[in-house]
Amino acid sequence: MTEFRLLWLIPLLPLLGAFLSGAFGYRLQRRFGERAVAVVSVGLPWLAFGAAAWALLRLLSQGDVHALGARLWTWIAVGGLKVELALHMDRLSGMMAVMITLVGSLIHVYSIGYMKKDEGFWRFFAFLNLFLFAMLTLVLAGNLLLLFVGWEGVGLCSYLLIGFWYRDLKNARAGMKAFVVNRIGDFGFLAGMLVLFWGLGGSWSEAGYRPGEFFSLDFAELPRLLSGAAQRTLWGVPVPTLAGVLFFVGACGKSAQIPLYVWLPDAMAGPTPVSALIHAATMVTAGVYLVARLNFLYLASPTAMTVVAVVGAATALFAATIGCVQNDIKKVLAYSTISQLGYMFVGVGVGAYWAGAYHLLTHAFFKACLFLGAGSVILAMHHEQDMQKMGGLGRVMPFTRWTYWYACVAITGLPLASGFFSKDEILWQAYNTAGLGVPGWFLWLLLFLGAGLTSFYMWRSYFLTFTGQTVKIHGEEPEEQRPVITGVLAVLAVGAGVLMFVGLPEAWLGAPPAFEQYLEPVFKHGGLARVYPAGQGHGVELLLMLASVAVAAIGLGLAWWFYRGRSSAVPERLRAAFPRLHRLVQDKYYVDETYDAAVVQPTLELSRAASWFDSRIIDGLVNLSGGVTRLLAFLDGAIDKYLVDGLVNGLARLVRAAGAAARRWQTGRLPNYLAGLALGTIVLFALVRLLQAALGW
Amino acid sequence: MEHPTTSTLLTWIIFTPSIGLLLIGLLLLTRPLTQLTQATLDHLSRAIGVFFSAVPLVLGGLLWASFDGRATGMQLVHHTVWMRAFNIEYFVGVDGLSVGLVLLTVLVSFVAALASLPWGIARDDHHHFSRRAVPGYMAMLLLLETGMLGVFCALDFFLFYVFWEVMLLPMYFLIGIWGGPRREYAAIKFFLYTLVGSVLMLLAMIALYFASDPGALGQAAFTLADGSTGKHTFNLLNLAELGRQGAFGAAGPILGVAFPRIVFVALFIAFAIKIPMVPFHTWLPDAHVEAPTPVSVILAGILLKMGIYGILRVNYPILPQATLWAREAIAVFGAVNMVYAAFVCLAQKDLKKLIAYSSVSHMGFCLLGMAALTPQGINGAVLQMINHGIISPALFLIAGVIYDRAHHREIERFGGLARRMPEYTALVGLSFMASLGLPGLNGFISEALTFLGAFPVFTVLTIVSAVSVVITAAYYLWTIQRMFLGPLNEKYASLSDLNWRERLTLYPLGALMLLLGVLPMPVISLMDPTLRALIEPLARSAGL
Amino acid sequence: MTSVGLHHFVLLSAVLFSLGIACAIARRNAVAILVGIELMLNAAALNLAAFSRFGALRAEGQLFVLFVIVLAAAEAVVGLALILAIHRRLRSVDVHRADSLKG
Amino acid sequence: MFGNLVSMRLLAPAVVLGAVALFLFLASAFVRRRETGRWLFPGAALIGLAAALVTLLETVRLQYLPDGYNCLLGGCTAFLGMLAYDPLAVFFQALVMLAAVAAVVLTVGSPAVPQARRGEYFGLILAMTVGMCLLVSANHLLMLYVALEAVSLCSYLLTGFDAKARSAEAGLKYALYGGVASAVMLFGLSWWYGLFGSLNLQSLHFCMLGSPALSPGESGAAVVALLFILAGFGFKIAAVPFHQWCPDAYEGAPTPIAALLSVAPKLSGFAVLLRFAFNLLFDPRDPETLAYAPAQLEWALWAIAALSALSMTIGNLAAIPQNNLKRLLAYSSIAHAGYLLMGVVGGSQGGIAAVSLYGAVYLVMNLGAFAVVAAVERATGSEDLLAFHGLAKRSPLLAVCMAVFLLALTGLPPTAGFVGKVYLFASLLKGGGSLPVILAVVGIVNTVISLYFYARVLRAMFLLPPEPGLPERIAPDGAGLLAAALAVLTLALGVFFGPLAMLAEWSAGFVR
Repeated sequence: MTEFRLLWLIPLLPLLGAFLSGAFGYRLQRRFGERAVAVVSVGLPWLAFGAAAWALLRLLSQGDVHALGARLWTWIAVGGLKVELALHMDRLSGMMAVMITLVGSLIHVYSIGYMKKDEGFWRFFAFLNLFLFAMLTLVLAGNLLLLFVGWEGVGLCSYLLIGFWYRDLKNARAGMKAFVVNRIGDFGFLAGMLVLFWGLGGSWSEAGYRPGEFFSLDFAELPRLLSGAAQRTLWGVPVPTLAGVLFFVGACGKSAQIPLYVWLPDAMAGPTPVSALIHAATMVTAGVYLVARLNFLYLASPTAMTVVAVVGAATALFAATIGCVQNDIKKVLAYSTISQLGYMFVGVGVGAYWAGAYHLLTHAFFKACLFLGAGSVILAMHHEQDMQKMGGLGRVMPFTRWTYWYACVAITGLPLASGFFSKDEILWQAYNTAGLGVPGWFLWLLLFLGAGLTSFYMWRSYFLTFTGQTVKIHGEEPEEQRPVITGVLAVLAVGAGVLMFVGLPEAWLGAPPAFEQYLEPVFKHGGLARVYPAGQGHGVELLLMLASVAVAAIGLGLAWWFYRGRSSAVPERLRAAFPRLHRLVQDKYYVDETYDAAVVQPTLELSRAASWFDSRIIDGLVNLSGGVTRLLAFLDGAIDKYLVDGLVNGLARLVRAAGAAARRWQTGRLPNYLAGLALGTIVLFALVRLLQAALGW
Repeated sequence: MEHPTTSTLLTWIIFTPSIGLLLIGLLLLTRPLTQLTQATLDHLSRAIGVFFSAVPLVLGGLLWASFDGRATGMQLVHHTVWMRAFNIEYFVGVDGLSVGLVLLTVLVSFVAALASLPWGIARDDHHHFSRRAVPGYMAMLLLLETGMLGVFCALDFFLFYVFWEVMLLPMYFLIGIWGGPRREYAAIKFFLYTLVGSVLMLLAMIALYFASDPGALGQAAFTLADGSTGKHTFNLLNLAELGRQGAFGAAGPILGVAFPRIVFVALFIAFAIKIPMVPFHTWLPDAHVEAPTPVSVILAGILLKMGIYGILRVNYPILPQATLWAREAIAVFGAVNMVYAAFVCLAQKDLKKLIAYSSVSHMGFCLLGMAALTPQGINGAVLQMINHGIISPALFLIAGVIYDRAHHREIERFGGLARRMPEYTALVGLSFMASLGLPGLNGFISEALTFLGAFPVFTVLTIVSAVSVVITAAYYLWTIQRMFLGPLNEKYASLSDLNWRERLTLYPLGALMLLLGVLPMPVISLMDPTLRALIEPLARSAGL
Repeated sequence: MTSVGLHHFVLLSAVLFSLGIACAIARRNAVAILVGIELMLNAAALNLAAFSRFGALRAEGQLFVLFVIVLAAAEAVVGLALILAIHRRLRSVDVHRADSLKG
Repeated sequence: MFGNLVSMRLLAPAVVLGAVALFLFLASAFVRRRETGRWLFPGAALIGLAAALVTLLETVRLQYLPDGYNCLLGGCTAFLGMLAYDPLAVFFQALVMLAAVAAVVLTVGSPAVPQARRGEYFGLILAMTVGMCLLVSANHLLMLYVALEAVSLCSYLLTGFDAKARSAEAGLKYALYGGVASAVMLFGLSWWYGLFGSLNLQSLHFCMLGSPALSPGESGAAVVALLFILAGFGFKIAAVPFHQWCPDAYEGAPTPIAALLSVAPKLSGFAVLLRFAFNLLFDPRDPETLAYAPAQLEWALWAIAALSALSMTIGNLAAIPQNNLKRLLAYSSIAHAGYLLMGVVGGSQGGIAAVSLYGAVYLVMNLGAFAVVAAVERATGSEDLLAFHGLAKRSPLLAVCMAVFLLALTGLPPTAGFVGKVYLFASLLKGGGSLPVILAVVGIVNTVISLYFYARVLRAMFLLPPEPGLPERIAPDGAGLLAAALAVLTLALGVFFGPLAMLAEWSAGFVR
C-alpha cells in the first residue's frame, strides 16, 4: 500500500464546505445572496471530484500497487484493538469516490436551480456537503469502524435532508422513520462487527488471554485473520455466516431491502435533489458496497451469500409490483430504486461482485437522471407530484423529456444504454450460480419477472408524464427549466450511455468486460470472481439476453398500450376486475401498517408500561424499603397527594404507624408510664428466659 | 514498589474552592462592618464563585501536564498522618482511573459556575435561582466542588468517606433551596437515598478496617506516612495489596455469608445508588427535575460517576474474589439499566426527566463494560464516564435554556422551535447525536469499546443491551421532532436564541464532543495502563 | 412452732414490693403513688436487713438500710413538695389530670 | 485503696462544689437586691464550677499518691473502696461539670427561671453536679444508690422549678417515675446483695465466678435482680422501655435544665453503667480479648443489646411526628442512649473509649442544639417548629449552627458526630459475631430514620419562609454565642479528633 496523504482532501473538502456554509452561510446568504453560498459549497465538491480523479489516476498509474493509503493518527488503541484513522483507496473505492463526487457535484449544480429562493438555501448546501463528506468517508474508510462513521454519518445527513422542510411534520416524521429504521440496521452492523471482533480473535480467544496481539478491523488485515477463524462457531453458527448475515441486516437498513425497506418511499419527502443523490445514486448503495467490500467474508459462507441473493431477488420483484400502481412520480422511482438495489444484491450475493458494482455505477447515473428529470417536472408543475395530474409535458419540456426517455431505456434494460449490460450481467451470473442454497434459475426467474415489471412501470411513468394533452397550471403551460438543470440532466444521460462501453459482455467481445478486468485486483483473492467457466455458455448467455430484451419490450408495449396519451380504458377495467388485488398492491401490502401494529405500538406500550412500573412500583417499593415515600408524604401535604396513588406498601404503613403508635403510648398519664416500666421489665425478663431456653445458657 | 511522585498540587486543587467558600463566609460575617449592599454582595459572591472554580481548572491543566500516562501507580501523592487513633491518613493522589475524572470535575464545575450567572435572565425574574440568596448558593457550589474532587483523589478510605458525605449537604441545599416546585421532596429523597448508601459503606469500611492485618505483608508496604506501622489500615492501596493476596477471604463469615461477599454487596449497593443502578435509581429523575440547571449539570456530569469510580477504586482491587463472584450480576444489571431506562425514556413527557433517564441508561454501559474485565470493556466503561460527563451537562444546559424561556419543559407543548432558535437547535442536535452514540462523536467511542469488550465475555447480554442503541435513537429523534420540527407553536414565536452565557457554556462542551470523537487517544492513553493493571489479575483468575 | 427464717422475710418483702408497685400503678392519687414507693423502698430495706442477718454477711446490709430510710424521707419530701405545687394549680392530686404533656 | 484522710484530697472537686452550693442556698435567703443576684448567683456558680474543674485537674496531677497508685493510669479507690478515682471518673466528671457550665450560661438569658429564686436554682445545679461526680466515681452499690438519689432529687426539683404549670407537672411525673424506678433498682440491689454477698463493684465479677453453682431458683432470682438494676440504669440514661418520663420532663423543664438533663445525668448514668457492666461482665484481667466473661451471664449482653435496639428504634420513630423542638430532642436523646449502648455491647476497651468519645461529642452537639432552641425561645417565646421556619433568613448564624448540630446528631462528616458514630460502630464490629452485626445493622437503619426528623428541622429553617408575626431578626445573645462556639467545636472535633480520641482511650484505661 502506498501512502498518499492527499486522500484526506477528498472527504475533507466537502466537510470544509459544510462548515463554511453551516457556520457562515446564513450571513453570506443575507449579505451577498445565494450565489455566494453556492460558490463555496458547489465549488468544493468539484475540487473533491478533482482530487478523487487525481488519486484514482495515480492509483491506476502505479500498476502493481493495489491501494493507496492515508493514515492520520491512531484513533483507538486499547488492548488488542488498534484502529487507525486511515483512508484506503483501491480500485473499488476509487471508482465509488469518483462516481460520488461527480454525481454529487452535478447534483449540487442542479440544486442551485432547484433550491432557488428557498430561505434554507445555505442550510441545504451545508447538509449536502456534509453528506458528501460522510459518504466519502464511508467508501474510503480503511477499516470497519471508520466505515461505520461514514455509515451513520450518511444516515444522519439523510435524516436532516429528508426533514429539510421540517415545518411540515410529515417530512420530519419521514426523516425520523428513516433514521430509526436505519438504526435497526446499524444494530445489525454493530452486532456483525462484534461477532467479527470476537471471531477473529482480537486479544481474547478461547485459548485464553493473549496480550500484545493487535487487531485493527482493517480491511487489509481482515481476510488474513478470517482464514484462521473460519471454523469457529458462535451459538452454533459459523462465524463468517453469522457475521455475514448481521452485516447484511445493516445493509438491508441502509439499502432498503426487505424487511427494512419501508423508510425509503417515505424519504421521498425530501427535496428531489436529495432523493437523487442520497436515495438513488449514493447512500442507498452503501449496503451493496459493504457486501462487496467484505467479499472475503461472504465467500467464506455460502449461507450468507444465499441470504443476500434471495433477499435481493425477492426485494427486486416485490418492490417492482408496488411500483406498478403508484401514482406519485417520486414514489414510483423510490420503489424502482428498491427493486434495482435488489438486483445489485443478487449480483454481489452470487459472488459476481464486479457485476453488482457495475450495476451500482450505471444505476447511479440513470437513476439520478430519472430523479432529476422528475424534479424538473415537479418544479414545472409547481410541486405537484401526482402523475395523474400531469400529462403532455414532453411537448413543453423537450430536454427533460428526452433525458428521461433515455434513462428509461437504460433502466428497463433495452439495448443501447448501460443498464442493459449491467442488468444482464447480473441475470446471467445469477442463472449460472451454483453452490448456493437456491438454484440459479430460480433467482434468474425472479429477476426476469422483475425486469418485465420494471419496464412496465417505468414506461408507464414516462407515458403518463410526457404524453397526452398538455396540462395547464394556473392557466399557464409548464415551462422547461433553466440550463443549470437541463445541463445536468444531459450530462447524466450521457454518462448513462457512455458507461455501457466498459461493460460489453464477454459473449460479444470474447474477453472479460473491461470493468471486470478493472476490478479484478480487488476481488481476485477471494478466488471466486467467476462462478462459471470462462469461455463457455455464451450461447445460453445470448439466449437469455434476448429473453430479457423481449420481456422489457413486452413491458414497454403494455405501458404503451395502457397509458400512451391516456386514451386507453384498460387500466380502469383491470382495476375494476381485481379490486382487492389492486388495493393490496396500491397500499403496499400493508407492510407499514403491520409494522406499526407489530413493532411500533408494542414498543410504545412497553415504554409506557416501563415508565408506569418505574414511577409506581420501583419508586414505591425502593423508596421505602421503607416508608420514605410515606414519611415524606406526611412531611408535605402536596406530596401526599402525589404519592398516595403510588404503590401502597405494607412496610411504609408500618413505619408510619409505628411512629404514631410510639407517640400514642406517651399518654401523658403517669400510671401508664409506670405500667410501661413494669411491663418493660417483665418483657425483658421473658426475653431473657426465652433466650436462655433457646440458647441453652 | 515504585515510589510515587509527591506533590501538593492535588491538595491545592481540592481545597482552592474551599478558600472561596471561606471568603464568602468572611464577607457575610463582616457585613455589619462593611455595610455592603445586597447587590454588591451578590456580585462579589459570583465573582468569587467563578474565580475559585476557574483556578482549579487552571491547576487541572497543570495536573494534566505533570501526569505520566504510562505509569500504572499513584502519582502526585500527598501523604501525611491525619489521625493516629485509627491510622487515618490524609492521603491523596491520582492514577489513570481518577485523573480523567478530576479533570472532568474541574471543567464541569467551572461550567456550572458560569451557568449560575444571571446573564440573559429577564431583569424582573427575581425568582430565578441565579438571583436568590447568591452568596449561599455560590458557597454551596464551591463546597460541593471540594467534596467531589476529594472523593476522586482520596486514597484513604476514611478520607474518601468524609469527602463522600461532604457532598451530601450542599447538594441537599442546592436542590432544596434553589430548585423547582417540588424541590423539598426531591432534596430529601436524594438525601435519604444517598444516606442509605453511605451508612452501608460506613459499615463495610469499618469491617474492612478490622479485617485488614498489615502484619500479613511485610512491614514495608504498611508504614504510615510518618514511618510508623499501624495495626489496621484504611489506606486503600494497602487494602488493595491485602486483597490481592486474598487476606479478606480468611475473615470469618458475617451472618452466614462469606466476609468478602457481604462487604462487596454492602459497598456495591452504596455505590449503585449513586450510579444510579436500577432499581435504586428513582431518586435521580426527581432530583434532576427539581434541581436548578447548574446543579443538574454537576449531578449528571460528576456525581453519577462516583458510583462507578467507587466500585473500581474499592470493590475491584480490594475484593477481587467477590468481584469475580458478582461480575455476571453486574453485567446483567448493566444491561437492565441500558434497556429498561431507554424504554422509560421513550414515555417521558418532561425534557429533563427524559435526559435524566437517559443518564441511567448510559451509565449501564459502564456497568456492562467493567463487568467484562477486558481491556476494551474497562476502557470503554471509564471513557463512557468521561464522555457522559461532557454530554450530559450539555443536555441539562439545553434543558435549562428552554426552561428559562418558556418556564416549562413539556416536550409536547413545544413545536417548530427550529425556526425561531436555529443555533439552539443545532446544539441540541449535536448533543443528542453525541448521546445516542453517533460515530464520529465522543459517545460512540466509549459505546463501541464497551460493546467490543463485553461481547467476548457476555455475548447474548451484549446483543440484548445493544437494543438500547435503537431505542435511544428513537426517543431522541422523537424529542427533536416534537420540540423543534413541525409548525411553530405561535405561543413561542418570540423566544430568543442562545445568549452569551449559554454559548460560553455550551460551545466548549460541544467542541469537546467533536474533538474526543476523532481524537480520543489522549484520554485513553492516560488511563489505559492503570485500568489494565487493575483488571489483569482479575481476568487472569477468571480464566479469561 | 417453726422458727422465723430467711424465707419468711424474703416472702414478706416480696409481698410488700408487689403491693407497693401495684399501688403505684393502680392509684391515680399522687400521694398514694408516693406511699407505694415507700412500700417498695421498705421492702428492699427489709431484704437488706434480712440478708445481712441471715446470710452471715458483713454489716453492709444493715448500714444500707439506714441510708434507705433517710433517702426515702428525702424522696417523700421532694415528692410532696411537687404534689403541693401541682395541687396549687390543678386543685387536685389526680395524676390523670396532669396530662398536658404527652405525645 | 486509700483510707479516708488521703481520700479527702481526691474529693476536693465535690467539696468545692458542695461549698459553693451551700453558699448559694444561704445567699438566696439573704440577698434581697435583684441587681446583686443577677450577677452574684451565676457568677458564683461559674466560679465554683471553674474551681471544681481546676481542682479536678489538680487531682489528676496527683500522680504518685503515697502507696504508689497512679490516678492517671490505673486508678485507685478511695474511702475504703467506696469511690473510684480513675480515668473514667475524671473524664466523666469533667464532662458533667462542663455541662453544668453550659446550663448556667444558658440560664443567664433565659426567661424561664424567676430571677428571685435563682440562688437556689444555681445551688441545685451545683448540688446535682456533686451528685453526678459521686455517681461516676461510685465503686460500691451503696454509694451508687446514694449518688443516684442525690442526682435524681435535684433534677426533680429543677424540672419543676419553672413557674409554669407544665413545669410542675413535669417535675411531679419525673419524681414519681424516678421514685418507682429507684425503688425497683434498690430491690434488685437487695437481692444481688443476698445472692452474692457483696456490694463492692470490683468484686462483682469474682463473686459471680467464685460463688457455688446457683440453683435454678437462685439463677432466676439473679436474672430478676440484674434486670431490676438495669431498670434503674435504664431510667437514668432514658433507655426504652424506661424512657417515658423523658419527653414530658424535657418539655416541661426550663430549657437550660432540659439541656442539662439531656446530657449530664445521662452521661453519668453511662459512666456508672460502664463501670458496673465491665466489672460484672468482662474479665478485668483480660480487657482486650473481650472475654464475655461468664457464659451464664451472656444473656445480660443480649438484654443490653435489646435495650439499645429498642431505644434507637422507638426513640427515632417517636421523634418523627414531634413538633416541639424540646420534645423532638428528648426523643433524639432517647435514641442516642441506644447508640451509646451499642458501645457497651461492643465491649472491650474499644467500646468504653467509644462510649466516652461519643459521650463527649454528644455533650457538645446536644448542648449546642439546646442552646439554639434556648436562643430561639428567648426571641420568640416558643420552642415549636413553627418558630424555626425561615430561621436561615432571620438569623443565619443560629440556623447554620443548628444545621451543624443536626448533622452531627445524624452522624455525618465532617462533624464530630460522625467520628463518634465511627467509634461506636467500630467497637461493635471489631470483635465479630452475629449479635454485634445485627445491632450495627439496626443502628444503620436508625441513622437513616433519624434523618427524617432532623431534616424536618433543616427544612423548616432553610427551605420554608418565615412564619408571619415572628421577629424579623434574632440578635445573637449568650446562648447564641455558646451555640456558635459549640458549632465550631463540633466541626473542629470532626476534623481534628485526635486529642479527644486519646482522652477517650485514656478514660477506658480504668479496666486495666
